[in-house]
Order: sequence, then C-alpha cells, then structure tokens
Amino acid sequence: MTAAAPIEPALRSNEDDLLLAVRNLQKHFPIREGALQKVVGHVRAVDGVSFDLRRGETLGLVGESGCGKTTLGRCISGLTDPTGGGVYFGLEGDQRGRLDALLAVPEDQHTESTRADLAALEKSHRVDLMSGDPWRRYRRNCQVVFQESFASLNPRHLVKDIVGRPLRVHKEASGSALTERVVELLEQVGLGRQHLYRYPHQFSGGQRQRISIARALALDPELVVLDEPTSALDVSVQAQILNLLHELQQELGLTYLFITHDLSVVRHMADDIVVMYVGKVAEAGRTATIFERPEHPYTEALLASSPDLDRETSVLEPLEGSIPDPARPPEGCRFHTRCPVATPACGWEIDDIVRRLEDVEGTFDTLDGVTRESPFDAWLSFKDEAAAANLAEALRSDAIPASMQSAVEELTVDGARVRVRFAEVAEVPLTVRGADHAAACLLDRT
Amino acid sequence: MVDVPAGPLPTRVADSALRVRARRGGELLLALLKNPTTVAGLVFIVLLLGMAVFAPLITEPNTPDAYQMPRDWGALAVPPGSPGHPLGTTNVGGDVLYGLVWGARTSLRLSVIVVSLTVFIGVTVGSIAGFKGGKVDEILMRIVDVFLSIPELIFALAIAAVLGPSFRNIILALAVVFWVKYARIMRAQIIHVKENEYVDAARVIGDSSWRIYFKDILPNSITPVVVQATLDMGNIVLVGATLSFIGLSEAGIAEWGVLVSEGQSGISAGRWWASTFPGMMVFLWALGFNLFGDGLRDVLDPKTETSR
Amino acid sequence: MQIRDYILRRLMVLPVLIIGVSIIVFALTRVGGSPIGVYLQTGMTQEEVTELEERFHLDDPLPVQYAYWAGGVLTGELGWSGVAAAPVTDVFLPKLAATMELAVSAALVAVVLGIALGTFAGARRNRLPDHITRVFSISGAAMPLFWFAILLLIVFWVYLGWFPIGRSDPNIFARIDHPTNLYTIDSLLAGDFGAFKDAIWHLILPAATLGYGATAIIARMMRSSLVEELQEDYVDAARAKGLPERLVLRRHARRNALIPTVTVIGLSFGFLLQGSVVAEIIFRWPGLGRWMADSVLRGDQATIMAYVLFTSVLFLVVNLGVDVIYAYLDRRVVLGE
Amino acid sequence: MSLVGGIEPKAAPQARAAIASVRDLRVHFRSKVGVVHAVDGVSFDIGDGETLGLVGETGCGKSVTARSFLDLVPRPPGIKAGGAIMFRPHQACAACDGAGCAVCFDSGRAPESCHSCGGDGCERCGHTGQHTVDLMSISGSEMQSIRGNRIAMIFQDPGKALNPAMQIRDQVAEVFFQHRTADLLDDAGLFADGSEPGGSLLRRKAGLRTRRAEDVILSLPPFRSRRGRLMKAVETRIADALAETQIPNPRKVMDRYPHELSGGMRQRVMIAQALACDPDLLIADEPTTALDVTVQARILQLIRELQQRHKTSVLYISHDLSLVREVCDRVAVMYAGRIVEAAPTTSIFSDPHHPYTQGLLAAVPAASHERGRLVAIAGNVPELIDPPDACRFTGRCPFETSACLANEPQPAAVNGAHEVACFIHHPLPGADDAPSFDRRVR
Repeated sequence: MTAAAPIEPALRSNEDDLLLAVRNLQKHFPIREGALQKVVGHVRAVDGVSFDLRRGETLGLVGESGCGKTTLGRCISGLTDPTGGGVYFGLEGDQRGRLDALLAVPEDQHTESTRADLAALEKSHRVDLMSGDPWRRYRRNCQVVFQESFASLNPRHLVKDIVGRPLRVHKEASGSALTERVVELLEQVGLGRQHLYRYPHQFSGGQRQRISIARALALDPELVVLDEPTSALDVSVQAQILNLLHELQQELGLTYLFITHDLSVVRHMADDIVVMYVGKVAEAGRTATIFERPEHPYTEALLASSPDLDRETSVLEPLEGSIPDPARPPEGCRFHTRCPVATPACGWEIDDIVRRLEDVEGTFDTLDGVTRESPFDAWLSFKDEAAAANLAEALRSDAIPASMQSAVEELTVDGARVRVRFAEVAEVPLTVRGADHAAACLLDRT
Repeated sequence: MVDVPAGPLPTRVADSALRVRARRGGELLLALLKNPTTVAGLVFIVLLLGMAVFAPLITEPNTPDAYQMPRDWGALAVPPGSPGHPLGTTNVGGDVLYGLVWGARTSLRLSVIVVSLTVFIGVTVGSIAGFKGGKVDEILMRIVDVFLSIPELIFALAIAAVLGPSFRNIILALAVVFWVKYARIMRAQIIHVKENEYVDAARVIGDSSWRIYFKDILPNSITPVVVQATLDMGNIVLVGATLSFIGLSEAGIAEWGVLVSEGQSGISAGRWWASTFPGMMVFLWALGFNLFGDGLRDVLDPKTETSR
Repeated sequence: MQIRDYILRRLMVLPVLIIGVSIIVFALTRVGGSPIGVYLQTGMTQEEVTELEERFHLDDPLPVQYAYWAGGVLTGELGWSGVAAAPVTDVFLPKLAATMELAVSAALVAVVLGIALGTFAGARRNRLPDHITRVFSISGAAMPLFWFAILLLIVFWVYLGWFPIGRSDPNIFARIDHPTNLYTIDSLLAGDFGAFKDAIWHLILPAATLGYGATAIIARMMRSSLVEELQEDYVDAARAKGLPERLVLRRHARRNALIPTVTVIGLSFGFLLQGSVVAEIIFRWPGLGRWMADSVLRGDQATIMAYVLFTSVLFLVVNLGVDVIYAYLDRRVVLGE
Repeated sequence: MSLVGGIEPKAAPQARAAIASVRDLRVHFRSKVGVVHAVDGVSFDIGDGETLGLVGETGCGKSVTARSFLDLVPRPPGIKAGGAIMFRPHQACAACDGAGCAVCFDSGRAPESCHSCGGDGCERCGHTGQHTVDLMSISGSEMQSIRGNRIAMIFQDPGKALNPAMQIRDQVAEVFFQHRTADLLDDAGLFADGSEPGGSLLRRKAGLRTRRAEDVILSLPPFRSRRGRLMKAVETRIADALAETQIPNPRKVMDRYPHELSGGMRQRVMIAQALACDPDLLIADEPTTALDVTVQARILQLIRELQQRHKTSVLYISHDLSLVREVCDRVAVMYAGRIVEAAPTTSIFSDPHHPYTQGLLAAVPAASHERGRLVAIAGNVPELIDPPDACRFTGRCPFETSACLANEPQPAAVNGAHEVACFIHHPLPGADDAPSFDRRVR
C-alpha cells in the first residue's frame, strides 16, 4: 500500500549530509500454522519506518526486544529484503526531493512518466533493487559489527584470514601487501601483529569484538551498522570498545547506526535517537532533547524504568502489562494498551476488552463467539444472558480505564449477545514537536 | 555456571599459518589420547589395519586368487594348535588364520569403498537440501525419509537378494542403504550453521554464496560427518558380515561372515573355532571404530572445542 | 500449533512414506529382471509364456504394472512363496506371531534394563558405573548379532546344555491348541504350566541375543540425555527448593530425559526386526526372519517383497506412535522448535 | 536508604545479629589447566532484613559465592577449599505465633535461641545468642530442611529455571509438599482424630514420597475424597503464593506450562515459589538480566515490596551497578574472587575508595561522562590459576607499587560501615613505597 499522505521522515537531514534515506520500510514474516502450513497471519516486525541518516554522525536505534530494531538493521545492511518501502543509498543533490515527491503520489494518480522516473530512481538507489556497480559500491560502503562476539567469527579461520577476507574478495590486495594491510587494521583497533596467526577461541570477548571491527573497516566503509556491539560485554570491556568506536568515527568520519536496548549506552554514543515500539517509530530527535523532554509516554516510561547512575531513583510507576503481539498490533496508537495517559481517541478496540477483562474471574468463561464487523465493532455472544449482562456492567465500571469507557460509542445487550462499538480511529502519525523532534502521540505535552 | 574467563592463552608469536594449524592438530590429537577408551579403539584399528596391509607377509597368498580360501584336504576340521594351522581349519580344510588375515583385507576394501561412496552422495544431497531449502529440500528429505523407513539390514538384504549373491552386490546394497544417514546429518548441520552470524558477515563483505558454502558452511558442518564416517567404518563391516553370514556372498572367499556361516554346522559337534575366531574379528573391528568414533565426537564437539 | 495439528501433519506424511516404500519394493522386483521366472516351467512354448505375461500384465508400461501390483498387494494377493509352498498370505500370520513373541519379549527386557542402566550411569557421570555403561553400550552397538548368538549357543547349549534350541519341544507344542499362535500366551490360556515353562526356556537365548543390542542402544541414549538434563537450570532450582537428590532425579531430570529416549525406543524396534532375521536362523526359530532368510537364499521374490513391505509399514507405524507419545510428553515440541 | 516506587524507608531491626556471615570463604575449581581459585577468601555479613548487593564482572566469583550458601556448586569440579557461612535461621515468632507483631517487626519470624548456650552467647553462635549453623559443613538432610524453607533462591533465566514439561501447579506445590506437609494435612482436616484410612499413603502423598503405583491406589474411591481435600488445600496455598506476586488469575496460571507465560510472568512464578515458605534469606542471582527494561522495573519493585512486607533479607547478585544502586541497602564489590570494597549504597557510589570501584563507576556510560572519555580499565581479568600472594588488581591498577605486588591487602574499615581492601587506605606498617592516589603509574 503506497502511502497516500507524503512520508514525513522522523529525522530529516539537509541535502549535503544525507548518506542514506529509509522510506516507509516494512518487513512482515509469514506465520504458518495447521497441518498444511498455510499462512494464517504476518508478524509485522517493521511496519512503516522512515528516517534519514546523516553522514559522520551516530543514529541510535533503541527499543525493547521484539520492537523490530534488529530486523530494521538487517534491511539497511542488505541482509534482509524488505516487504514494503525501501532503503535508498547515494542520493545526490535534489534526487531525494524528487524521490519523496514521487513516493507521495497516490497509486491511482501515477502517470506513465512518473512511474518511469520512480522506477529509474529506485533501480539505481534502492538497496534491494540495485545491481552491478551501484550494488558493489553500496556493499563496500555498508559493513556490520554483530553482538555475539563468539558466533560472528568463523571458528576455523585464523585472524589473518578473517580480517583479510574482505580485501581478498574485492581483490584489493594479496600476499604480503595483504598481510601488512591486515596488521595496519589490527593496530588501528588496538591489536597487533602477534594476533595474526590465532584462532577466535584464543581471545577474550572484548578482543573478539575488536577483530570484528577491524574486519568491518577493511573496505573503509562510510556506514557501519552496530547491532548491540557491547551488550554481551562487561562494563570495563564495554568502555574500551565504546571509546574505540568513538575514536574511529572521529578519525575516519564514519556514520554509525547504533542498535541497542541499553539507554545509557545510546545516550552516551548517539547524536540522534529513534525509539521504536512494536515495529513503528514512537519518537525520534536529538539525543539531548529526547532525554530532557520526552514527548511520547512510552519514551518517558522507558527512560524512567532504566536505572541511571546520574539520576535519583525513579518514582514513576513502572508500566503495566506486557509488549503486545506484533502479529496483531493494537489500533490507533500501538501503546494505548499500556499507556497511563491514554485518551478516548487513542485507538481503543475490541481486543482491549479481552486484554483488560480476561484476568477478571469468570468474565469470559462462557464466551462462545466473537463476530467482528471491524477491529472496533463486534458482537460477543455468550452461552448465558447473565455473562452478557456481567460484561456490559464491567464495561461501565472502573474495571476498565475511564478513557476506554468514554471511547465506547455503542453498547447494547441483546439476550446472551453484547454488541460493542468503539470510535473508529486512524493510525496515530508522527507529529513534529520542535526542531528535528517528532513523536507519534495525540497528546501535546509542551 | 562456572564463569571462569576463557582469556587469551599465552602462545608464542607464530610466524606461519602452517605451524599454527599443525599445533592445532597436535592439540586435538593430545585431547584424543587423554581418553582411555579412544586409545583402546585406536589400538584395535591399528592392529586390524596392520593385519590387512601386511596380509601377504603374515600368510602365503593363495594362488591364483588370494581371496579364495586355500584348502588343506589332509587336515579337515583340525582343532587350533595343530601343526601348520595355529587356529585350526574349517570342515572343508580352510585355514582359519588365513581366513582372518585376508578377511581383514576384504573388510578394509568393503568399508573404505562403501564409506567413501556414501559420504560423497550423502554430503552432496544433504548440502543441496540444506543450502537450497524450500521445495527442493522438501522433496529430497521426503526421499530420505522413505529410505530411512526401511530397516537397514532388511533393505540391504532385499537389494542383495535381488541382485544375486556376490561380494560386489553387497557393496552396492550397503551403498544404497547407508548414504541417507549422511544426507540427513549434513542437511541438519547446514541449516544450523547457516544461522551463525559469521555467515551473515561473509555476505556483508560481498562474498559469493558459492564461496561462502565452501569457506564458512562446509568446514563447520563436516565434523559430525567425519564422526559418523568413523563409526560407519565399523558398522558397515558389521552389516556386510551379517549379509555374508546369511549367505549373500560367494562361498569359499576369505570373508569373516562367510567363515562364521561355514563354521556354524560344526558347532553341535563341538567344533567351535571355525565360527568363533572370525566372529570375534568382526566384533573387534566394529568395536575399534566405535570406540575411536565416540572419542572423536567428544573432542570435535563444538561445545568442548571452543571452551578449551 | 496444537497437538491435533502436529499429529495430523504426521498422519498425512505416513501414506506418502508407505507409497514411497512400495515404489522402492516394486522397483526391486523389476530390477532383477522380469518376475516371470517364478512361474516358468521348463519346456513351455513361447505362446504360453506370452499368455502368462498378459495374465500378469508384464508387457504393460511400468507405471501400469505398478498399479496392478499395488492393487494386488492391497487386496492381500501377495504372490506365491516357493519356500513355504503356499500363498504368502496363508503362511504369514503364524510366522508373524512367532517373530512378534521374540521381538516383544526382547523389547521389554531392553526398555526396562536400558532405562535403568542409563539412569544409573547418567546420575553418576564420569565415575565407575558411567564408564562401565559406556563400554557396555558401545560393545553392544558393535556386537555382531550372529557371533553373539553363536557364542551363547556354544556355551549354553553345546557345553552347559541349560537351554534348548528351537521354539518349543514338539510334543509339548502339539499338546495344546494355538488360538493366538503366541506360544507363551497359548500355554497360559490352556493353563498348562509345563508348556509355559518350556516356552519361556526356549525363548531366553534368542531374546537375550536381541535384547543385548537393544538395551545398549537405549542405555546409551538415556545416559546422554540424562547427563544433559542434569546440567539444566531447573535441576538446580529443584534442589534449591529443598527436594532430596533422588526426588530431583525421579520427578525432574529422569522424566525429561525419558522424552528423547522414547524416540530411540521406537528406532530400536527397527533393530529388533533386523536382528530377528539372524537370531531365527541360528536358533531355528520359525518366524518371519527365518522365512525371509530362506527366501533370500532361494530367490523367492514374493516373500522378500512382502516381508520388506510389512516390516517398513510396521516400523513407520511404531515410530508414529512414538512421535505422538513424544508430543504428548513434551509440550514444547507441540509448539515446534 | 533508597526507595523504589515511592515506598518509604522501613525501620531496620538493628537489635538482631546478621542473618548470615560469610567468613574467609574459599571455593576452587579443578580445570584442565590447573586449580582455579574462583572464590579465594571472601567475608561479608548480611544484616537481618537488609538487601546486600554483590556486584562484579563476569568471572569474579559472585555467582559461586551465592550458590555456596545452598551448596549448589557441583563437586567435582568444585572444591570446598575453606571458610564458613554462618546462618542464623528464624522460627515462628512466639509472641504472635507468626502473625507479625512489634516484637518481630511484623515479619512473624524471630531468631531461635542458641541451642548450646541458651541465648547468652557462646563460641558456637558467635556470641550472638542466636542458633547458628555453618552452611558449609552441615549434613545433607539439614541442608535440605533449609533449602527452599529458610533460604530460597531465584535464578537469572526464568525460562530455564522452571521445568518446561511440568505445569506451574506441580512445580510450586513441591515446595509446600516438601516443607509444609503437616500444615497441609491440617488444612485438609486430615488426621484430626489421629488416624485416617490409608493414613500412611496420605502422609507420603503430602510429603511428595508417593510412587506412581501409590498414586493410582489413592485415586480409588475410599481415598479419593481425602486426596481431593489434600489437593484443594495445597492449591489454595499455591493460589495465595501466586497472588502475593501480583499474578492475575492465579487459578488459570496454575494449569499453564512455563513456555505459555511471558518472561516477567515466569519470574513472578519463581518469586512466588521462593517466598512460599516465608524464608529468612532470599538469594537473587541476576533475576532481571534476561528481562526487558520495563518488565525489569516491575519485577524489581515487586522484590522490594515483598522484602519490605516479609522483612526477608536479600542477597542480590548483579553485574549492573546502576541497577544495584536502586535496589540494595549495602553493596559489596567483588573482583577476581575477593571482596575489594563494601559499604552502604549511598557512600559507595558517592565516595568510592578502591581504584577498581572507581574505575567501574567511571566506565559506566552515564550522561555526565563525555563521549569517548570513558575510563576504560586496561588489560583483562587475571588468570586465577594458583594466583600469587599479591593484590589481584595489580597489572591494571593505576596506582600500584611494589608493595601491592608483594602482599595481599585485607578488607578493613575506613569510616564506620565502609570497608576497603587496598594499601592506599591501609598502608602496610614498615612498607617503604606505599601507594597513593597522587602517584599514577599508568
């Protein structure tokens, strides 16, 4: 589905320092079930994400497990092909402007020429459609450092082969020139010639990550995707690696996409931050603004729950409930199921009735069917009328939040069946909250 | 649970990849020799292979065909220890010692041919299934499942029976039955290894999927195949001898299964040696390779390998 | 994925495998040249031969021949057994009962002994009982059945004379009638204790031969899976709850270690079927295995093919049963790895 | 006193002796390359009702120390190389019979008087007058009666610490069957008049001792109803325990299997199982490391609430300094098998004394630290194989001198409850070049 409204990237860079543009990126994994393994649904790991990557800076991609940050990283590094939208590399001058304009044209209003323009642009700049020279150029310029320092180095290869392999694959050097270049790379990351002829299992966790970084620098790339590079390391070793990454960025002008769940690490390392929740961008902006004035309730809860040395202990009530299933993301704002300040317009739906009342004794014991007109409108049929009345009563009581109560537009009991209709609400878009600061929330907190 | 850090081992500055790989090989051998059962297995194997290789020196090869048992009509069914026949003779005058020594050579031939054949076919099919995935994987694995649903010995028996009794047919029957094991092991390993991040890392530097297969996936998937091949060097002789015992080989050849079968008729009359000694050889051969294979699995098992 | 889906998927795969096996068996019948050989008598004229070929559809293209052949198999028409000089189907059942009696008794011994031995060794890792069990199970796997049977025969029959050979003393056998053809059960049904003792006495040596190998396989699997379970965190958590060691072993580690072992018990049934061929030859046991061995020597294709088909189907069904038990015991499997 | 989720500080029962005191604990491991001194002379106290944080990086021996309390270190390869863990178990408070009153600070538990000296203090009870046992040397059966009853433990990965093939009901019931057999029988109104038909079988059932065959017998009509009453009694207790850890709809959760619950929910079941018998000491081995940040915050708040309500002492193991600061009253920092510093939370974070603690705090990427300027402690954790008699931080310590290489610093008080093991603060008498903060070596 091409977006009718113009895609508003969470973070917009100006023309000259744009390295990479992510536009409405989607990645859905099919769920197969039953004897015939037919597709019954999709895990919508990444569900429409757009932002720009500024050259020479670090963009922090942060969120809890299952929010889609790793999948997004794999799409950007070309390891996984997206199912929607795209990652655009090497856009020069006004090409980005033309691309955004073309992407904004709704499907039915496309003319022959606009379609051809878009196809041409995508052929030479969209990562999953590139081939030949543009692909080779992108491949050299985007490298990755992985989290598991054990499984990211081939246990059967010597360090010389691991770090030297990119150079051999691209025929940059061979023989003793190759060895010298490898030694140079090793010294750049704090190792040396004596480590050339050793196997990965002979190194500590921190040293293995240094080898991984040396390999990533071999083709001197512009962008390095760091997928939780220090999560498996101890504090003192993590400090060594973070310092090293920072020095390399200053020296080589690298751009980092830093993926992590650790908020203190992202605050320390990132210039801009994108906070993800259930496959979409909850909030994005400069690091300082986000940490001082979080606009999205989820960001605020995330900051409050993660322990931080500088801050007095948090007094905020920890979040209720758990992360919703990415195969059935909540309507409206995806955070409304757990949000302490949810409004009636935040996307209350039929599923919320189940989420809220399933833990109340006896509410759904005799439920034998739900017929849905839409995610907001359904008939719940019970075996006996008492249960139906009990549900209707519960929907008027404080068993459910006040905002959810006022979102109920129609509640009629017909014998053993209850009809509930919530206000239909569109998906909550990202709204600009200041210079280079956007959040996907209806409330204006300023 | 014991969080003892692996830490860098103090190794001298090695100047060449060859010396490091040699030292690594040395480390593996050392670890192998630490386990007594593995050493016992190795001893059996060396003895049996020695017998097979030096057969012509130990006993005079029979003319015209060394693999036919020589007949000493003058000494029918003599007990062990009689002159000229240290281990006695069969009821048709065949020297038991000759049978053991040349039987070792037949077994070596059988196991080497069948193992190399089955490993080659199995690894190829397994790699295609594991690497390609999808429909191809589905079909190949169904075929493998069908082959595996017929018990090994019965399947080999049926094939050998249809092809007619001969040593060559036993080799063919065993090859048809045993390759599926390797296909299944190889496929499982490839799917497991494909998930490792170093395969993603190789894709990120732009290496071709063909080279990634040979450089990253195959070397890290081959260990269980090597272990199974070692075990099968023993098991194949075991099943082969059983087929010969049942009667699917050529009578009169120096093969342990045949000797046991021919010696069987003398048992009720108390002539035990003609069956016991060849049977014991089959057991030692299978035991040796099984013990060594088991030790190899512990040493090459990735979990223990990386934690050393 | 519910258990229902898991079983449904397994059930759908079963017929595909059975058809696959039947194709292999059919291919085998055609590999050794046309099966007309069995029916030819010397001195038949060419017309008689061609008439025979039409009758048996041997001149049609292969797939059609397969269809007729499969149709015949399904309707129980499995061809003529030269060895037993009777149609395969008539002779099949009594011989099946004999083999089943041997295989099931060996299986009982193997399952009980194997699990006990595996647990005993697994709980005492790298100590003496563990090493003994390892040597026992490896030698069990390496033991040629025909040699072990002959050794038992030489020691217990020739020299000590403790155990008889064959399936039963002929006149005792004739004394009682055989509704089920399971000689031990028949003697119990007839209430003839002497016959029962005789049946058991004949059963010991062959069952021991088969039982030793199967016990070794099960013990080896039980030991390694118990060692693995004992290293899991939930075992430490059970100890931290104050449970005595033997309860931790019985209620937690052993029960979970049994789950993968169930699969191996299914596989060892295949081992028993194979072993029965050898054991029946040596101990002159009138079962399917011996009939198969004789047919192989005499090139009696109909019996061979019937035997291969039957053992494969039996093996598949047993393994399906094992899979269902496995899914029922361990809910994680139902969720799919 | 730190507070989480707005709970006001509580009155710490000062009068009582430490619930547990570890004295010179040594646990070594036999490995292929030699004997590893994983825990090599560790001493600390856990105050009654206090939450002590044991903090250190991978391989410092914190987990081995914690597991030694319940003798969960596998031997071999583990070796008990020395030292003692003195533990002072409580019993039901005589004054309020366990209901909780001022005497026992509403915990319902009071210390037992020392068996050998009747309460006036002797060698056996370390002059505390309270009944004391050495966890390193008590008999197996005595340890069993303490595990899960007086000392309980929760583990890092709740997914692995629950038996995957067993329903939640059966797993939690085991604690009650093991330690509360008599109470269960009373709850079920059995043996009220001294005897019951099939009495011995029911007793064995209530003590988890029945075999499969006996269970079948018990399901037969004459015993079925009695067994039913027993099961109902244990199920009420399980439901209460699960409700205590704020698990919604406990009756439904009891029928579930562990893989059907979320990470946070599984950890709550673990905590319910641990606190079922109202233990005196709860050992938490990195309980929230495997959880997401928001779920972790709720679990920490739950642990804090339960600790306040039941006055349970907690030994909290973690590698995360900022987390420990939120949860613990006192903190002990471990490095290479020894305690280098121990102090109340506020003072150890505001005024760290030992160079390693300072290095650790400076290495945490907090906002105040400028990017790229994190203090990265050079080098790696030393090999603990037959370590020399020297300070273990040498080779990495910025202020080390020859004195540090020659002998081992012992922990000693600096001011009040702040202890540190470093020659900068306790220079060796007569040593010439004592180290000091203003002489940097690297």
